Amino acid sequence: MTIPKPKRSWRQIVIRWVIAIAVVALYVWVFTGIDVKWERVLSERTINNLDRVIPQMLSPDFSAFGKVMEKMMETLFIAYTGTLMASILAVPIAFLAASNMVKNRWLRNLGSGILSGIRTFPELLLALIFVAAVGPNPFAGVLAIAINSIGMLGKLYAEAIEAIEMNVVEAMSANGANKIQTLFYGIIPQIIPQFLSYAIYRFEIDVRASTILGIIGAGGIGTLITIAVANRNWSEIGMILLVIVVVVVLIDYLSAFIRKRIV
Amino acid sequence: MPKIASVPSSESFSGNVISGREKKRITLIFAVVVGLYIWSSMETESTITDLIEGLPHVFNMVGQLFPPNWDYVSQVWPKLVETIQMAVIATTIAAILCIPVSLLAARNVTTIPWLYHTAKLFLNALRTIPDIILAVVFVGIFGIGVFSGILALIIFSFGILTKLISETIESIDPQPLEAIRASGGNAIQTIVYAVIPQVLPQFCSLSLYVFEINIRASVVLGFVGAGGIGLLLQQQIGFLRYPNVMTLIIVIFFVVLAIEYISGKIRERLV
Amino acid sequence: MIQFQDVSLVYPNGTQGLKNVNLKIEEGEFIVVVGLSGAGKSTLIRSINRLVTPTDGQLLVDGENIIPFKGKQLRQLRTKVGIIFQNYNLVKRSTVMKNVISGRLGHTGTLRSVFHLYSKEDVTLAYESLKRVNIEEKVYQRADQLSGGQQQRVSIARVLTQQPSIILADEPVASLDPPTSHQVMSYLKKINREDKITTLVNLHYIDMAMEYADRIIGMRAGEVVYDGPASQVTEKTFEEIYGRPIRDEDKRGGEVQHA
Amino acid sequence: MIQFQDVSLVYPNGTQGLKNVNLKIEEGEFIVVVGLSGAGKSTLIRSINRLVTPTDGQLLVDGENIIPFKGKQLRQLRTKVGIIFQNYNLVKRSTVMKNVISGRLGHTGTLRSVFHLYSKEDVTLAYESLKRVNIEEKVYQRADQLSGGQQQRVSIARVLTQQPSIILADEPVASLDPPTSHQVMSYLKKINREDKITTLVNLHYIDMAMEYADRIIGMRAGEVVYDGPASQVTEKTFEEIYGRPIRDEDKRGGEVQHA
Amino acid sequence: ACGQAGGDPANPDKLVMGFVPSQDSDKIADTVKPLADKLSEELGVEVEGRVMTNYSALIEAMGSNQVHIGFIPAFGYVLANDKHGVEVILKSERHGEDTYRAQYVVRADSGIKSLKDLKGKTWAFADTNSTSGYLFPASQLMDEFKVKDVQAEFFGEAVQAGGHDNALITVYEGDADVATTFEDARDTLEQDYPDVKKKLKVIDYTDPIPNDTISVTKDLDKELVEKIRQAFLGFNDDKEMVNIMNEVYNWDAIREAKDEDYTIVRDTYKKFEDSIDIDGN
Ligand SMILES: Nc1ncnc2c1ncn2[C@@H]1O[C@H](COP(=O)(O)OP(=O)(O)OP(=O)(O)O)[C@@H](O)[C@H]1O
Ligand SMILES: Nc1ncnc2c1ncn2[C@@H]1O[C@H](COP(=O)(O)OP(=O)(O)OP(=O)(O)O)[C@@H](O)[C@H]1O
Ligand SMILES: [Mg+2]
Ligand SMILES: [Mg+2]
Repeated sequence: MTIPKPKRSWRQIVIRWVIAIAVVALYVWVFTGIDVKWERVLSERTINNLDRVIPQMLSPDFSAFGKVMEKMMETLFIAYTGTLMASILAVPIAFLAASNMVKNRWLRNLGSGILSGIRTFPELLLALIFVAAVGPNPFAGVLAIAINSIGMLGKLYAEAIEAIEMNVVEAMSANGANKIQTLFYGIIPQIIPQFLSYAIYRFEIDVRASTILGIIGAGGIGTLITIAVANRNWSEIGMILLVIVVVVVLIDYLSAFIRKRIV
Repeated sequence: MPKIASVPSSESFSGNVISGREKKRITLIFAVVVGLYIWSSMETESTITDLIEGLPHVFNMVGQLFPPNWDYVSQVWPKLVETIQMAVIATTIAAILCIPVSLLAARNVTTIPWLYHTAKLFLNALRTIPDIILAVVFVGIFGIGVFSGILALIIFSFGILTKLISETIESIDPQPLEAIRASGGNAIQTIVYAVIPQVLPQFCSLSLYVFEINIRASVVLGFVGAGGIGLLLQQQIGFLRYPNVMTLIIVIFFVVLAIEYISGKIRERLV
Repeated sequence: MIQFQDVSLVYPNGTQGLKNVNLKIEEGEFIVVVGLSGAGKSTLIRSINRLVTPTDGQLLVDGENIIPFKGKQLRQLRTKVGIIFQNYNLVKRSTVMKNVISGRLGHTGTLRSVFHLYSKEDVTLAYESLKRVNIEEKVYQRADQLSGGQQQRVSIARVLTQQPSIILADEPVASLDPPTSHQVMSYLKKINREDKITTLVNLHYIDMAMEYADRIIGMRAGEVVYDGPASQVTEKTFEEIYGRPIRDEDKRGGEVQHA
Repeated sequence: MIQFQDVSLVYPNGTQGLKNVNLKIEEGEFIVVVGLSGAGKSTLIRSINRLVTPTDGQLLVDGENIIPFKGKQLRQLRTKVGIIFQNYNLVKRSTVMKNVISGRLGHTGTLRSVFHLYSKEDVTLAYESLKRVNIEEKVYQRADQLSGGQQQRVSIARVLTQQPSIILADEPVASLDPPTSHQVMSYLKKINREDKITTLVNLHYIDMAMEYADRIIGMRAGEVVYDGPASQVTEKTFEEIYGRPIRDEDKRGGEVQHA
Repeated sequence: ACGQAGGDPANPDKLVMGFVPSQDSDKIADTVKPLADKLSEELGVEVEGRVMTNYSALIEAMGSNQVHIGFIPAFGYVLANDKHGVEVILKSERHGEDTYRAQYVVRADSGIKSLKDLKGKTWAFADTNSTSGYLFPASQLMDEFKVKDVQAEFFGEAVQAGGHDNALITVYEGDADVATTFEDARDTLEQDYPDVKKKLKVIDYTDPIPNDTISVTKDLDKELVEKIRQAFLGFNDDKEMVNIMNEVYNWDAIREAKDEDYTIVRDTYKKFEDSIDIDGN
């Protein structure tokens, strides 16, 4: 018996080869171009360094616990305030960027343009700008986090809005509901769980992100990290790491718990 | 913690649109969220008036970013190439490593509870480490240079990717798995025939998403001598040369845009 | 009363959805529209509450031509005309009550509805409607926890809460199994009788059409090709409407009781 | 031959899925299991290829008690017993061929299967199986591009490729419309006759059960309450099985041709 | 500048003091609280201290009068003065000096003896914004060997290491031949690398570099500025404060300073204005 061979057009075959060659070329370019000093990486010094750094990191400096914890709390506050602000501010932009909400292509491109623009803006530069605007305090960090998070949250929100069941929206307008009523009865109930769960997810990311802001005086644990690094104080870095890991893992479990209950 | 969702029983009709229980629940959640917000904005000295007064400075600073200094692009090029190369390597390795581990961390594939929980905990802990600490530690061990940067990116993106992929695996349709098992397939066959086809498109698009994150993360790495375009960013901010900074931002923006475009194309083909 | 006067509808892509349709539907009638897939059944039904807009002719609802309606007038028309969809179109994550009360949106101010400030009567009405389709015990359950038939009953309750003078139903039983289909059709029929609400239902299956309809309208390629009382309908009629002999699969039941 | 000897199954949460079931099923029989929802039909069927594990008694397949089976032995058992599911359980994004050939996994080494190195015979067998359910022209299409009935046929082809000596089918037609249901049942029946494969099918609808079964097993609350040839079954029997008078909705067709 | 959070830019309700720990110090503090408290006590105004590890934000915050008193390294001060008219009032004294030097460090066994031996070698430095790590040594080499671009024309290769310690380690481990750091950055490393002083030797020093500044915004009331100056100078006589300054910031005393003291830094920076964009690799 003859089994028909899968049909592939010439076009498909050519596309396949082009992709394959492109991928191979990419990797050749990457691996020949990158300048890794293997003889250094694989040298005895690496082992000496491992010996020097790791044991110290693994014996965290508990005397620093108080100050690390204090800064960690500040980091948490920054992340919470910033994320909450962002999760609200992102909503209107997300609606603007969702293809099933805004029919005008230019408006929509504006919406998604704003979002990708924000996402590329380095958070450190944002923090710098806000330190200049409101002074070197945690509020500058809050603002930097808030703006930075809008980019990602807005994008995720917009995707969630695009995925809603539009026939429900149709049913609402078939009832004689106006636009605002349709929003509250047809759209919001559909998107709320995702929005909440994205906001919580983003909160976790922001806790990590706000650890960096301290570098330029915008509050949080970043100052401690940079100073400990400059002082080569590995055991304090160990302590900082321990606090971050434990606190964030706890938040993680808490938020997984909350998320499970709302979705 | 408020007990949020409970199985709504056929609660008797209260004459209201919203049942008494739901009303209490919503009020409680609202109170907690707002209460926490008030507390944390006091702790962080967040006052709107400060922001409003500071706005002219925001505009002033943003204004200084323009016009970007296009002459600077030529000097950005080598570091940009390095950044992209670092990100490609890191993403590739992270994507490969992520396959077995995300299977371990997926509840519906790894049915041994302790193994699954250990994998999950390990990943959760790994993901919490800020990229800057990773970079610092690797620079401390392997010296400055791209190798340390790549390692930091691998660990960083491995954590994110594995979480996303294992969640994707957990949400696949369980029925084909049962069917393969029922026709005598072993664990590996079940993965190859029922799990992988279902997660392949997401695997690709999430990997590209992580690639994009890696490009952005290397901005931070530059601060500790771990290579990449971040080095330039830090330099130019240090000299307060904002038009050059803007040039860097625009370059990164276009790279990210290009990745988004490519990943859109790939998704279209795969889904 | 609904009157189609030479109504045509051409979709933007050029498809002729309706072609010179002339119909007169009296108050309280129970009409079933049948026809092959693509015949224009949905288009006919949906033009009555202007989910689609005819491109030609006049469509009178209670004596007014609704084709030029816009904004407020349109919302008022829709308040008067309830529609039931094939996929129920409930907000899955909202409670049954919230879904049903949304039938009153057209009668309620925006602010009041956003804050759920409904009058006692509205809430009672919603609950009564649930009772009429025997699903009142699920009032605070989420819609996604109900079975298909139950969801369709909730969507009927939503329409009842709207207190429309016309009910449209676009293949209300297509996603249901046969027993549940009959149940849902019975509820529709019951409401039609009790409240004298003009009812138009699209159906695919001819046996159901014959069982429930007072009057049957047959469509083919956008045109009304049959219009008459259900009692006069024969297999022949359907063969005309379908343009081919009746097959088993044209009946909801398929081949039954062979054994 | 399959033999249930005093088999009971209690789910971890305490639900009694099977209760002292005693059955003897000969080679080549076509058996339909009927019963209300929750009666234990699925539990009965699924215990035969050990997707669930009885907690008591002996279950002999070809003379061997399969209850203590594990690992390799279990996979061998499953290679011999094919199962068809209500929702087809195909890998939607894989091609029909890949889905069908996965029926051979139990016969193929892990490495070979991972790299899709199937013998010529296996591939031919898969294609033959597709032909037997008349769907060979879709061989390289993706499963999600097929209709429900076609998907169910693919899943039958998958089981055929497995060359089992027993086929189980857990409500294979519940998600299908009546005409397609009959088609699928006919294929199962045909295969049962041609290959003499013992076949056990769960059904909800009594009319179909009577049409296709050689023998009918009725279940209620985990117990076998009826067991006899289909020809001897009457309405009375069903009333016994269901514990209440037969209603129209117990038949796939529902009430037909009243008009 | 317009209305500020602290009220009037000349007489703010609360003085904010921004502190950038000098990269050129072998120990970096993470708090300025004792200093701020003491100052507040002396001035009768609330004083808040903030530590930043990067001076760019401090300069901008002083430009917008969000920070009034800044502890800025020499090069940062020059930028701040150029851009926002920030004025230096005091400077620090370490080891009895109000200046320090940058040093050239090579491996003891490398055979490199003087600056001219460095030609074509690999150079490691902290970063291009560092006064002692980059600006001064590069300027010295430019003058001495008449080159315009040290990285391209004098050295064979250059490595931006991210910190003075990293620059030294790079040389210690043989990945570079010479590191330029503040004097004597090797102390930082002694704990991790006990033999660092044996293995690495200093071959030369640069001209003196003025120490870190205490600067104020240009809008601050002159009388208030004078009070601040006196308050800080008063710390020199306060044993407790001297201890704090020494322990935490490595300062022995505080001295008066004028903008002219920093002319040398400004001139050095001017030399780089066009070429500094060269990347550090
Ligand atoms: N939005 C639209 N744009 C263009 N053509 C459409 C649109 N909606 C329907 N049509 C076309 O108009 C014709 C009538 O469609 P309609 O949906 O009214 O048919 P129907 O009788 O309801 O069919 P079915 O039984 O499949 O629901 C069909 O040819 C259909 O393809
Ligand atoms: N995994 C399980 N855990 C606990 N109880 C179960 C489980 N699966 C089924 N049951 C219970 O066992 C009983 C028998 O279930 P089974 O699925 O065999 O019924 P069925 O006859 O197939 O019903 P249906 O027609 O609804 O499919 C039911 O009461 C059911 O709730
Ligand atoms: Mg239709
Ligand atoms: Mg079942």
